[in-house]
Amino acid sequence: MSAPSSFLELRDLRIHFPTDDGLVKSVDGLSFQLERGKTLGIVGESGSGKSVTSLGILGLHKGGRAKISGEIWLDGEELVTASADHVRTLRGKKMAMIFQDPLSAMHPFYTVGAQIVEAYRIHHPVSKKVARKHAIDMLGRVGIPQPEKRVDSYPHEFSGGMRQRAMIAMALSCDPELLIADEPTTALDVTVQAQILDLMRDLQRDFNAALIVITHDLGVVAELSDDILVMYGGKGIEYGTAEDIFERPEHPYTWGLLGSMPRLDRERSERLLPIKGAPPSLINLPSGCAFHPRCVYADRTGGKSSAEVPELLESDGGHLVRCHLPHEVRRDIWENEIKVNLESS
Amino acid sequence: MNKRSALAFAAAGAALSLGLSACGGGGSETKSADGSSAAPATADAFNAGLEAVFNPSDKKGGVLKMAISEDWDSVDPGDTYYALSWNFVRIYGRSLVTYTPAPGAEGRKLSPDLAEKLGESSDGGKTWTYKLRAGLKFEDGTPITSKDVKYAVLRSMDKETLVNGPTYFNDWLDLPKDFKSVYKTPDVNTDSAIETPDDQTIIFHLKKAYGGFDNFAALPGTIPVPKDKDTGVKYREHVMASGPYKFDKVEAGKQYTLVRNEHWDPATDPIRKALPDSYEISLGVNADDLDNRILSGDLHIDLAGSGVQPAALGRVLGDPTLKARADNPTGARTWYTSIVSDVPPLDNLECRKAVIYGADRVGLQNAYGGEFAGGEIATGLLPPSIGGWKKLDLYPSGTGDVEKAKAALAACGKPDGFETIMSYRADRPKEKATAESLQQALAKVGIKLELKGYPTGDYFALYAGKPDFVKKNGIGLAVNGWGADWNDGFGFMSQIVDSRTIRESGGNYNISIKDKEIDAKIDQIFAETDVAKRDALWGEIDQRVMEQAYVLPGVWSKSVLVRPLGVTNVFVTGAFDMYDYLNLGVQ
Amino acid sequence: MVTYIIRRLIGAVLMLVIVSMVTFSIFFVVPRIAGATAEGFASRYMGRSANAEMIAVTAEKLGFNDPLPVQYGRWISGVFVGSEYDTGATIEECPAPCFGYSFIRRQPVWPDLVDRIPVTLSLASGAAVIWLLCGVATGVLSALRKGTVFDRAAMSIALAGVSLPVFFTGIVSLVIFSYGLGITAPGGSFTPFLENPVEWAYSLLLPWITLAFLYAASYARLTRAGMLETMSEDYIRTARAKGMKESRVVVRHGLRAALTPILTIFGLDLGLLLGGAVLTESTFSLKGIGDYAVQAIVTNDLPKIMGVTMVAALFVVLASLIVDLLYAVVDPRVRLG
Amino acid sequence: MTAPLDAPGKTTEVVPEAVLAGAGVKAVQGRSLGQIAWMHLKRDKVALLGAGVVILLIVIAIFAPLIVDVFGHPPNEFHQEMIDTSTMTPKGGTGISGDFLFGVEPVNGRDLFSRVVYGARISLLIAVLATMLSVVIGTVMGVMAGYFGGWVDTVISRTMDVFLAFPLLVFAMALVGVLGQFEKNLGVTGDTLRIGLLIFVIGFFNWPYIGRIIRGQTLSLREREFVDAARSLGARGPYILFREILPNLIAPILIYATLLIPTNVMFEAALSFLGVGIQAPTATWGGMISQAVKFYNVPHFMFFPGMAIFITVLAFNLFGDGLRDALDPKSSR
Repeated sequence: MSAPSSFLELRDLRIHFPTDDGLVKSVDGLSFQLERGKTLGIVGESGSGKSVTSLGILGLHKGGRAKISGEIWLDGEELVTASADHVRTLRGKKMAMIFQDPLSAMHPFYTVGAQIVEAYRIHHPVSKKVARKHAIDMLGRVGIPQPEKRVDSYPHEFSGGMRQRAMIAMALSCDPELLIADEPTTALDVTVQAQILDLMRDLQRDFNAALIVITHDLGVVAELSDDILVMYGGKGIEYGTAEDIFERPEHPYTWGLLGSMPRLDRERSERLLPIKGAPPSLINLPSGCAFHPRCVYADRTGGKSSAEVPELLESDGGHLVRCHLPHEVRRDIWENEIKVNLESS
Repeated sequence: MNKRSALAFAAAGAALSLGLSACGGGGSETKSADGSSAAPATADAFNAGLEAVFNPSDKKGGVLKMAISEDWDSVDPGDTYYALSWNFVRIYGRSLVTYTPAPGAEGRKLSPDLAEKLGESSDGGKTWTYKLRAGLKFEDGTPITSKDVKYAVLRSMDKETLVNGPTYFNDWLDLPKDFKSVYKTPDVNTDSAIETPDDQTIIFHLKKAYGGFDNFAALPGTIPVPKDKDTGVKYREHVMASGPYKFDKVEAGKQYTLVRNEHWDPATDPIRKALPDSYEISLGVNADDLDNRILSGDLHIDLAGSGVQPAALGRVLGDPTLKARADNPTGARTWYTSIVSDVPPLDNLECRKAVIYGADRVGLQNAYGGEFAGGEIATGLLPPSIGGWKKLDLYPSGTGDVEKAKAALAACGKPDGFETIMSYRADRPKEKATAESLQQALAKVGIKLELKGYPTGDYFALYAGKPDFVKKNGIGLAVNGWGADWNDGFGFMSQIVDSRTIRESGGNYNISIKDKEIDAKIDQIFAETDVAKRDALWGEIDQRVMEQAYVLPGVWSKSVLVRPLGVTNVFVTGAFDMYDYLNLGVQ
Repeated sequence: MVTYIIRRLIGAVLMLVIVSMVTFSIFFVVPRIAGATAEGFASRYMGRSANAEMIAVTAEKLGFNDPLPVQYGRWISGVFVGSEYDTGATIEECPAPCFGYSFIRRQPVWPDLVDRIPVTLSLASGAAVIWLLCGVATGVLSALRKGTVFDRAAMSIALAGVSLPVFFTGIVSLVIFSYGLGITAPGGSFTPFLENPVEWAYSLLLPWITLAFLYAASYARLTRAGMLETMSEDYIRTARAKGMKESRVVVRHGLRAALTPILTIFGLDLGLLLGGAVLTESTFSLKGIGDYAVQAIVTNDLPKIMGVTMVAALFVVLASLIVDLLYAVVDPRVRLG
Repeated sequence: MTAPLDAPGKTTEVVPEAVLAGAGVKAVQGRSLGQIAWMHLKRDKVALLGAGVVILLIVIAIFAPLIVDVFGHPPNEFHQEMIDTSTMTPKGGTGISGDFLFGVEPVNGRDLFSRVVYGARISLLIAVLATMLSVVIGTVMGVMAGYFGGWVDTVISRTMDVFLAFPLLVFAMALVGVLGQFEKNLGVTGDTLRIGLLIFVIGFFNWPYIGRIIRGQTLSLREREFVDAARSLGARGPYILFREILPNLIAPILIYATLLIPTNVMFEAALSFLGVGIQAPTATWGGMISQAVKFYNVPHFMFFPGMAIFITVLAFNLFGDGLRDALDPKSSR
C-alpha cells in the first residue's frame, strides 16, 4: 500500500461489529479523499454508518469489539494498522471532533474552562495558567461573550448555542488539521444553527483545516461542503461535488433526501418525495442493492436490484453513483420527474 | 417468686443423694463451722463437688474471675430476687443469719452472721430477737447498728421503689396501718414491727406466729443499709459493704469489681475465709464463649450457676476428662405446667388427669435438657430436697398412657378430646420445647393445643400470671417453674399453692391451684410449731395437688456445672444448688 | 448554595419531628387502639409483688392516664430540657437529651446509648472501610473487564454475597474461625479503640468481614452497573476524542461520575448501620445500639425502644443530610435545585 | 437486602430511564413486553436456571405435605428415639439417613428435611404477599406523586423519606411485638395472625422503595412524546394514566417486584431469627437457625435452613437480574 497524495484518504474501509444477533456491517467498503481547507459532507439517515465512520477515523473503535479493515491515510500516515497509543496522540491534536448534543458530550462535573484546559494540556506541556489563558481566548474566538467569566461556568449553565460554541472551542484548542463535526447543529434551533454554521465556516478558513461534516440534513452540507458523500446501509452510494449532488443527483435515495430537504419556503414537516419504509437493519441487509426495497424505480432495473450489489461507478467527472439504473435513465428521471416537482412547489 | 437465675434455668437443688438424705436426714454430717468438709476431694471426678469440698485451701490472694451472659435484677440487697444474687451478695453483704458454707444438705443449715446466734423466738413464735456481734463496721468504718438492719428491712418493703425483692416481710411484719414506706412516711413509728432497743438488739414482731423466721432473717433484705447512704433505687450504684469485699468499679450491665473491705474484721466473722484479693465480674459475656473459657480455664465461675449451654453440654458429657470436672446437682426447683382449673373443660378433674396421663414425661425431660442438664422426671410439685417430700406414684411417668388418657377424657365427657391454649415464655427455648412436646403428646389423645409464647419479662405480670387475661384468652396450660426461696415446705410452696396469694392485678406464680382444702392445710401449718408435723402437712398438700391434677410436673431440675481450674474450696451448696461463692479461693 | 443548605436543614428537622410522632403513636397509640390500658403499661414497670392499687399509683405517676398529646409533649420536652423521675428516695435527674427513662432498669436511656455507640460505630466504620475498598474496586475492575473470567467470577461471588443472610454467615464464620480454629476473637468481645487499637481490630475482625462481605457484594454490583452506565456516556467519548490516556479517562471522567450515586447510597447505609447493625450485633453478641434495641424489645421496655428508634432515625436523617450536601459539592447541577 | 438488615439500602442497580427505554421499545416497535422479555431471557441461561429454581421452590411450597409424605415425616413429629438423652444431640451426630434426609433436630428429633420443606411455605407466602402489598401501595403512591406532581408529590415524597428514615428491622420487631399481644382484640390468632402481621409489617414498610422508582418513571413518562401526543389528541387524564402510563410501568414494576421478593425472604428470616416471627412449632428457616445457634456443635442443624435461604434468595436474584436485563436494553448482560 502506498501513501496517497491527498491529506486524508479512506480506502475500502470496513468496520464490522460482531453481536449476539450477527455481524453488524456499520461501514462496508468506504473510500474517499479530502484535502486541507476542503469540506466533505457525509449525508445519510441514522444507521447509515456515517458516525461510525468518523469515530473510526479518530481510531475510537480500536481495542473495542469492532473488526476494522481497509486503510485510513492521514497526512501520509496509515491509521488502521497504527498502534492505538500512537493514534491517541494524534487525536485531539491532529484530528478533533465536534459532537452533537454538547450537553451530554461535556462532562457535567467540570467547568467548560477546565475541559478545554484539559484538552489543551494533553498535547501541550504548559502550566494550568497558560492553558487557562488559551482556553479563554479560544472561547473568545468562538464568540462567547466575557469568556474570562464564562470559562468558569459549568456546561449546564450555558445555553445550547453557547455550549456548542464551547464544544467547538474545545475541539479547536489544539488547532487540529482535520476537524470532524458530527451533526453539529441538530440539537439547536434554526437561528442558532445558522450562527454555528457561519462560525464553523469562518474558523475552518482561519485554521485551514480539513472539515468533515456529518449530518442527515442536506441543508447543512449545502451551506458548508465542497464535496458530498451520501451513505446508505454502510456504503457510499453517491459521491460528488456539492454542485453534482444538488444539481445533477443521480441516486434515487439522494432524490429522496433532496425531496425531504427543508426549505425556507416550505413547511419543515412537509415532504414532496417521501422515502417510503424504514432504514434497513445492518445485520441482514437486503440482497442486491440495499436500497431496492424502498426504491420507487427498482422495477426499471429488470430485477438486477435485488439480484446483485451495484458498483460505485463514475457517471461523469468524479461524480460516483452506486445504482443499477443506466446513467441515461437516471438523468431522465431527475430532469423530467423529480426536478420539476421540486421547483414547481 | 422463684429465685430466677439469669435467662437460662436456675440450678437450684442439692446433690442426687439428697433425694434420700431428705428422708434419711442429711448427707455427709462431719463438718466444722467454717464448712470445710471432713472428706476433702482433690481428685477430679464426676460430682466430686457435690458432697465434699473440692480442692480445699486457705491460701489467700489472687483474682477470682466471674462472668454472666446476662444482667440480673440488682446488686442492691433490698432489691434482688435471683438465686445467683442471693449467693453472690454474701461476698459484700452480711445478713442477720446466712447459709452455712458447706457442701450438700449441710449448706442449707443456717449459721448466725451479723447476729451472735440464731433468732430467739418468744410469744409463741410471733416475736423474734437477734443480738448483733460487736465490732461490725461498714466499708466506711462507721459501725453497723441494729438501726441499719431495721432500716434495710423497712426500705426493702417499698415495692414501688425496690420492685424486685421478696415480700415476706411485707406479708408478715406487724406494721402500723399508716406506714407506707421509709421514703413516703419516714416519721411513722414502726416499733410495732421492728424494735431496736439498743444498737446491738433487733426485735421482729409478726402478725402471726412462724417458726421458721430465721429463714426470713437470712434474706438479703436484712443486710444493713445506712439510712444516710440510701439513694433509693440508685443505691445499687454504690452498695455499702458490710462483708469482706466492697465494690470498686460498678458499671451496670458491663462489669463489677470488688476489692477487700479493710473495715471487715475476720474476728467478727467465723464463716468467711475471704481468700481472693479481688473479684472481677463481667456481664453480658456471650454464653457459649463463657462456657468455653471456663473449660479452658481462663474464667472461673459462671455466676448464673445454671449449667452449661447445649453446645458445651455435648462436649463435657462426651469427653471423660471434661466430665470428670463436672458436677450435676439436683435443685430445689420444679419445672412444671400449670393446669388452669377454672378454664373449661379443665375445670373438670378428669380432663386435667387426661392431660397428665397423655403427657410424654420423657419427652418433657428431654425438652428441659435431658437426664443431666434437665432433671429427673418429677412425680410431684415438691422437690425431693425439701422436708416433707415423699415419693408420689399417682401417674405413670413413661412416654404417655393413651388408654388411661382416653378413659379420663371419656369420664370428663370429652371422649373426642378438646382444644385449649398453652402459654410459655417465648425467649426460653426449653419452655418452648416443653410446649411443643406436650402439644405432640396430647395430640395423640385428641387434645389439641395452640401454643402461645409471651415475653419473659411480662409473662406473669401481664399474661399467664394475670387471672383475667388467662380466663379471657382461655389459657388452659401454662408452662411454669418454681425454686425454693429456702429449702423448707414454706419456702417452696407458700407462693404457688395458696389461692389467697393470688392477686387480680397479675404477677402471680400460682396460676392453677385454687383449693379450699389446701388453703386450710396451710393455715394449719402456720399454727403448727412442730417442724416434723409441718413438713408432713406440706407433703399432704403436694399429694392433694397431684390428686386434683392442678399441675403437670416436668422435672426436678438438674444442671451440669463445670468446676473451675485453679480454684479452691469448690462445692455445691444445698442452699442454692450452685457453687457456693462465699469461700472460693484462687490457687 | 446557602439557601439549598438551609432548605435541607429545615427538611431534616421536620423529618425528625414526624419520625418522633410516628414512633410515639406506634408504641402508645397503636397499643391503646389494640386494647392496652394505662395499668397495662404501668404494670410493666412494677415488680411481681405489685398490687392493683400500686399499679394504679404508678400509672398515675408515669402519666399514662394523661391525654396522648400531653404524653408526647412530655417525651419530646425531655429530649430538650431533660426531665425528672421519682426513684423513691431521691428524684432522678434525666438531663437533656433525655431520650426516655427505663423504669425497668431504672436508668436514663441516653447514657446507655452513648456508651453503646462506640461499639456500633467501630463495627460500622471498620466494615464500611473494607466494603467500600473491596466493593468499589471489584465493581470498577469488573466493569472495565466486562465479560472476562474475572468479571464473571467476581459477579458470581457478589451475587452469592447479597444472597446470604448475615446472621448465617456470621454464625458459620464464628463457629469455624473462633470456636473451631480459634484464630479470631470469640463472639461478644470488644476492646475500645483507645484502650488498645490492636485488640480492637482483632476483636472486631470477624464481624467486620462478615458485615463487609454482604455490603461489598452489593457495592460491587452497584459500582459495576454505574460504571458501565457512565463509560457509555457521550462525555467519555469526548474525553477519548481529546486523545486522553484511557486510565485518565476512567479515573477522572468515569469514576467520578459513577461514584457519585454510590456516595449517596453509602451515606444512607452508614446512617442506617450506625442506628444499629441489629443482626450482626446480635449474631456476634456485640453490645451495640442494635443489640440494645433487641434487648429493649425482648424486655418490652418502651422508653428504651423509643429512644433507640429515635436515635437510629436521627442517624439516618443526619446521614442523608450530609450526603445531600456532599452531593451538591460533587455534582454542580444539584446546587441550583 | 433491606436497609436495616445490616444490608445495603434498597438501592436499585437499574437506571429507571434504562428500564423506561425497555418499555419505550414497546411503544416504538409495537412488540409486546412479553415477547421482548422472552427473546432476551431465553438467551440468558443463568436467569432461566434461576427461574427454574424459583418455580421448583413454589412447587415445593405448595406440595409440601405431599413431598413430606413421601420423603419425610410430619414436620412437628418428635423422634426422641433419635436423640442421645445425655447430650440432647442426634445419635451419631446428625441422624442423616435415607429415612431422615437432612438428619434430625437436637432435643426432639424432628425431621429437619420436613421442617425445611415446610419452611419454604412460610418464607415464600410471606415474601410474595408482602411484596404484592408493597407493589400496590408503592405503585399507587408513586404514580400519584409522579403524575399529579405539585403538593401531592411533595406530601408523598416526604412520607417516603420518613419511612426510609426508620430503622426498619427494629421497628418491625417492635410492631409485631406490640400488636401480637392484643390478638383477642385483633380477632385472629396463631399462625394466621403472625403471618398476617409479618406480611403487613414487611409489606407496609417496604413500599417507599418501589414508590420512589415508580414516581421517577411516571415523571419521565409524563414528558414522553407518546404521552404528549395523546394529550395533544385531547386525551383525558384517566385515559393517559391507564392507557399510556400504567402499561409502560409494567416493566419496572415486574423487575422490582422480582427483586423485592428475595429481600423480603431475608427480612422474614431475620425477624424469625430474632424471635418475632411465626410461633412454635411452625417451622421457619430463620427460626431454625436461631435455634441452631445454641447447638453449633451439630452444624447440620444450621446448615440446611441456611442453605434453603441462600438458594431461594439467590434464585430470585438471578431471575430478577435476568428479567431486568431482558426488559432493559441498556443494562449490561
